[in-house]
Amino acid sequence: MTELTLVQAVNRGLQEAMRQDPDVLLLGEDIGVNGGVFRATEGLQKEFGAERVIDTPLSETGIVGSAIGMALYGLKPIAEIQFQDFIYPAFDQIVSELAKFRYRSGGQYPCHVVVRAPYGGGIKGGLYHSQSTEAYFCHTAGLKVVIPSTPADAKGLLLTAVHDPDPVMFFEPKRIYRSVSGEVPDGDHRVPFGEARVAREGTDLSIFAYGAMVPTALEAAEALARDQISAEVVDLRSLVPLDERAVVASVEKTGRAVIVHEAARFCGFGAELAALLAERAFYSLKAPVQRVTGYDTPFPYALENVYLPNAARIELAARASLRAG
Amino acid sequence: MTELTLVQAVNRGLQEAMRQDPDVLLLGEDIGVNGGVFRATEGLQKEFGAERVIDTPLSETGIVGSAIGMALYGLKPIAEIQFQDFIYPAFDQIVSELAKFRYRSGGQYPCHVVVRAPYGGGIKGGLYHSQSTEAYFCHTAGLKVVIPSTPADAKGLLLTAVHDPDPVMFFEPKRIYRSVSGEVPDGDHRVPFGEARVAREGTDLSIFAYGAMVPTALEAAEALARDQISAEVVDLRSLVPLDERAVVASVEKTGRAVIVHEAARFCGFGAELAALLAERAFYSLKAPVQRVTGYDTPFPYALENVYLPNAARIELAARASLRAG
Amino acid sequence: MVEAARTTLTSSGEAGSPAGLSVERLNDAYRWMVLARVIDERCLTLQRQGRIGFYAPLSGQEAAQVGAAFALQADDWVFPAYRELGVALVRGASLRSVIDQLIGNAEDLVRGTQMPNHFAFRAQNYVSVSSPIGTQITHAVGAAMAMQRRGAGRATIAFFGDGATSSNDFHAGLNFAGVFRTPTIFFCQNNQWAISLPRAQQTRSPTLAQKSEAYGFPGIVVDGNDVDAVCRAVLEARTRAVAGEGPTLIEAQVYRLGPHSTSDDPHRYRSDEAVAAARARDPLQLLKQRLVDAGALDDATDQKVWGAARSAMSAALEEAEKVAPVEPSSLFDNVFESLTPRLEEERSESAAVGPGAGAGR
Amino acid sequence: MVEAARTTLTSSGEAGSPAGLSVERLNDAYRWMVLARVIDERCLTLQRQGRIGFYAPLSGQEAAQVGAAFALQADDWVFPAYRELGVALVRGASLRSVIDQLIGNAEDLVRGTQMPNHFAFRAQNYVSVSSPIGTQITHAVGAAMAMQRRGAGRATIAFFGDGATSSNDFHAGLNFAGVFRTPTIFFCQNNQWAISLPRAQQTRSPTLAQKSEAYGFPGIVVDGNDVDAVCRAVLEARTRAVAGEGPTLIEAQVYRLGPHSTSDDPHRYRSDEAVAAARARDPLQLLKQRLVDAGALDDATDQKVWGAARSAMSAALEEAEKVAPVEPSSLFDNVFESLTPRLEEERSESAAVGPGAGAGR
Ligand SMILES: Cc1ncc(C[n+]2csc(CCOP(=O)(O)OP(=O)(O)O)c2C)c(N)n1
Ligand SMILES: Cc1ncc(C[n+]2csc(CCOP(=O)(O)OP(=O)(O)O)c2C)c(N)n1
Ligand SMILES: [Mg+2]
Ligand SMILES: [Mg+2]
Repeated sequence: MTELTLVQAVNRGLQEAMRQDPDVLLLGEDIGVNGGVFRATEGLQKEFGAERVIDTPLSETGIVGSAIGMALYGLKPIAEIQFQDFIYPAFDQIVSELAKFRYRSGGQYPCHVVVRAPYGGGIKGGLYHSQSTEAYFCHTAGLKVVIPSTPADAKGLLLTAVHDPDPVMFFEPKRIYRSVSGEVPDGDHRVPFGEARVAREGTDLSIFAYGAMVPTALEAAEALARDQISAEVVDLRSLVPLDERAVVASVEKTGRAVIVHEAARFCGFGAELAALLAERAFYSLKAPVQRVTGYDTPFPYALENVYLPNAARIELAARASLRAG
Repeated sequence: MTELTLVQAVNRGLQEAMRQDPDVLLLGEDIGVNGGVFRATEGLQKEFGAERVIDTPLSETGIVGSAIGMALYGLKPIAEIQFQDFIYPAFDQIVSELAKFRYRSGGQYPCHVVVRAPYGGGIKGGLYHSQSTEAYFCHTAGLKVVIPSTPADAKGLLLTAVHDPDPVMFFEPKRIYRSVSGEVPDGDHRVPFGEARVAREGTDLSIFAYGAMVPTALEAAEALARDQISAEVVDLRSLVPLDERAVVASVEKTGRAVIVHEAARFCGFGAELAALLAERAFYSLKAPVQRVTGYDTPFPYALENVYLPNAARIELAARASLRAG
Repeated sequence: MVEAARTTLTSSGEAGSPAGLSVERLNDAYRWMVLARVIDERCLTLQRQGRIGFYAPLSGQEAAQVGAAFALQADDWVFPAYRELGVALVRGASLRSVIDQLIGNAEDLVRGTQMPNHFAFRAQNYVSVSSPIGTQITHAVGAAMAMQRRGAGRATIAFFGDGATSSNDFHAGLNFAGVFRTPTIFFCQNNQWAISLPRAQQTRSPTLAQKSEAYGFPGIVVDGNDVDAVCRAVLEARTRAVAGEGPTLIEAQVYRLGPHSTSDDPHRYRSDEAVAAARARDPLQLLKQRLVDAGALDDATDQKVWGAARSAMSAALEEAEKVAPVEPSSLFDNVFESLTPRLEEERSESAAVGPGAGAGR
Repeated sequence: MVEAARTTLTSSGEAGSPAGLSVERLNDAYRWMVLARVIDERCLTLQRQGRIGFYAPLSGQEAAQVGAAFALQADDWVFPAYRELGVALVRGASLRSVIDQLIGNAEDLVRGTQMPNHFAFRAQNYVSVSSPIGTQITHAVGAAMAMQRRGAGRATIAFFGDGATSSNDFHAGLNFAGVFRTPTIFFCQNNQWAISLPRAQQTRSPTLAQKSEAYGFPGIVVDGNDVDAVCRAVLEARTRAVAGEGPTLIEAQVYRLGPHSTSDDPHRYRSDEAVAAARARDPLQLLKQRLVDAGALDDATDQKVWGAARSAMSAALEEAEKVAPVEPSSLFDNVFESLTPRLEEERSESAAVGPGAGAGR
């Protein structure tokens, strides 16, 4: 065990994967000598050489397209997109190609690529350095989508992603890259996909969150606890495949749900969670589902603190839920 | 009034818009001398010339990017994407630029572009000529998203789109381009955004649909009627802005909801509708919400009839809803 | 090297270029080209009869495809577009497997997931085709980067059309290939049309081949109706590739003699005269003449070649049409390596509805 | 025309090129360049002090920006990237409005929606900047197509960096411009770096300018440290553009003297010696020397020029820092022309939470 920040845990996960398997390699912008703009790949080019930690030209199309080609041939590329906001030039490659290769070839050509990208707000990054675009990928059949909220999960989910036979979108909550730290197992450490983590047990209501919103949800739960309200916080970790059983089970216990994410509300991932509850936990629900999310505006600069969900907004929603029904 | 097919109504809508305003122009692939692969632009280059009906090189990036430039300068471009499946090379332009121009410039640069694309299955088009990708755009703040299901709405919504000051994604149900026809008002005809249409009144349950799924929903309602079940069919028409009031009102009346779309279920538009109901019609709902959608697979070729929602599946869901609660 | 972009290789060859194809190989080539033409003719009919759903003919591009395929090794990887049936055949894809795919039956190697012409033949290193134009180009570059790590002596080849030179992946792919000096052959079949858009409106670049200069490697124009010239150009490019000298862009100038696909009516945008002019340089006729001139073919043998191709086609078709349709439950296979709980549920749900529920309207 | 791609314009000019800038104009240019440099220096400090959140300096690119801006007319449209502050100033954007944007206060023309450096000055036809690299290039082409319809005598200019030549929009934009012969100037400031990636690893094209040949129009390399040479190159391109002769790609060779942005530490990837070598050709020093040689500037005047720039900066900053922050409710403005019912609701919801609720952790 070593105490690491979240971004250090990502770095160790990459290092471990590359030590385990010479077929693992990294490609992206500024990941080599510069060590990544967030230092996630720091030291890796030194250890593994410029042929396994590849600085590419400025083209996300090229990064993901060539990663796919490498994977088809049998390597295990991990592509870095510098900010999730810049993933769109690769969107065609991800949605049309990466997600569909195995399917459309009748299983002849699996396509084992991990795409890493830091996501989310809270760093004063404005419209183009703050987005949370997970819903686009969750809606795209053929992709797995994973978001850690702790250093241990960051390393453990990353190693699972590298060994998973399917394409994995691995989104990292950059806002807590350094503000969160914790014990991380050394060496090979895997956290399975499809298993949510109960970050805090509770009985009065369920708060569902992932990534950077998990600490915020916990903060809200803490505040509610001061008023004797027992909030359960469920960290989803893997959005696809989703641990639907855990989601339903929590609401079967508590009867109330508050869903939290940074992305805009309309058609966000929270909509799927709410739909799931309306379908599968209908008889357990005691109150309308609450969503605490970014608003349906582009991500702002000066007003990011107004836009982003915070503990106070989660608390308000929780109390509204408790008053209702 | 003239009896037209849906694709003819689109054609007349484009013609009317171009006659009304010399600043309206079209650009896209094969739209000129070829009249569009679905003939939606047939005859328009002849009437308006190659400078207003522009055949472009094979680049959706270029089509939408240059349409944005035209709009910034004051023209009213209508960009055609040959199939919605091929919109991804333009995704960066649509999501990063088109949707955010007005916002990020503090209102200095509105960006009035209409992007038209035929969408959906049922034409034996397989993975890349059948997709329904509306959810991506609905989740993107700054875009309006419209889908007609009748010839009159096709023309009326299109003319509203052309005159709307905001970017509009206009998705056309190609499967019913020719199989549906109806009376269409001549000349200027506008159908406002944000107003759902009750395609069939009913009292026992509500079926929500749009585009090519509206006739399918009506077919199911017809079948249910034979068993004395009165299904209301709501044609949403405009997904953004959504007529939330109409959605909630219908369920307040019927207490039951079946949501239908072709796109994959997970994080599809139906999730937002279900979430809305779980939030705002919670006390009216008598049974779990039902979604009848494409499955969470890529769109298939040989098995498209297994994949696509049909009247039988809608009926089954309706009966399940009626049995429940 | 950049100067090569302006060079047109002719069938007379150049100093230092590999020797031309032997008469025997040319005879082989002719047989493949005839087979491809026969498949085209037959499939246009099958589509009209509703026996297959769609078809994209390659008529006019047989020499370019067979010539290129002749220059490749089995270990090389092919990244095709939807029109490269000729390449698939030469590499050993069986006629049956081709027709299974066109039908989308239970033995279709892609399991009925794709429209006709969207083949994938793993055994032949013929990678899965998709419809979006140009996307395979960056894959070919990535696979070539992988070969640099562990595939010495191999190369990748990307096939694409004149229209695809406008795609994002053309730009990204060629740029990456230049920067990383990948063993990649970019093989552009300039058939003069992207559906209805003529080559001249696709780009103002005088040739497509010279676009390679923007990425720092050579480009070559070759007469795509000349199977020998094409083969030599690709051989040369392949030699450079495996020698670590980097990529080459080859523009094979051909003419799309048929419609873009069975959904297309070319009379809307081009004249019969233009097509007739192109037909005068039909690659099959050119090669036949060459073989006749060399005394390697006569009319009687030619008839037999055509007859054999037609019988092979009929036999394979008959077999393929007997194969069962794909299983409905296979809809859920290969989304991931194994079914997620959600997909399992959906599969059960779908089975419960039953195929009897029939299609939407 | 394609041959022009190989031509390097020097400050001595060419037959037929427009006359050089007068000493008076050069003096003007110097003042703008000094002002830009002063803003850079001051803003790096302001960012460290937490008074602005971010800054992307333009040091080393002043001559390229001021020279290009000098060649444009007020009715021309500028499609900038985030580093083109020098262009904005010359076109008349006030120092106050620049600083309002850097702060993101209530008078910021973009209403606090964007990070620093992402300006938009409608009155100066200086179009809204976004962060994604290259996207403005196709916009410049579309606006130029619009000018062909109803903007005779005008041109558009897209500013972008060496890194942006790898973007999808570079390829699409230049290709459309070639095909439609648009009145567009593509102005690439090759500052040798895309964050940590050196120019040589961005592409193997010997020059960036010659990439224009792939799209059928001329490309020009110009010494971007020479304000006069830049101005003449852009004037020439503009003349061609408005005469209907189509687009031009200009590569202004410069060097990014500072960090990529305040988030960047260039010591990680480049040596101090390389930067020192580039500093020897600091465009401000070159122009100062030229003015001194021409007897148009002496040290005392130079001091005054710097002093005036510093005072202007301080005065504007002082004013801008007094302006109120943006209204929280403005978060919901300008998503659409008017609020949708949902946005109205969200605005009320947000007001109910109150700004007092504070930020997330
Ligand atoms: C990204 C994308 N846009 C549009 C289409 C529709 N489309 C299919 S084929 C085609 C023309 C392709 O031309 P070319 O690359 O020359 O290949 P050819 O068909 O001539 O072999 C177009 C526009 C597509 N498949 N993909
Ligand atoms: C599409 C995209 N990918 C990545 C980035 C991150 N990024 C910001 S600036 C930059 C380098 C840009 O280099 P260049 O075009 O030469 O412009 P310069 O910064 O040198 O002016 C990168 C990679 C981005 N903004 N957009
Ligand atoms: Mg073609
Ligand atoms: Mg640069």
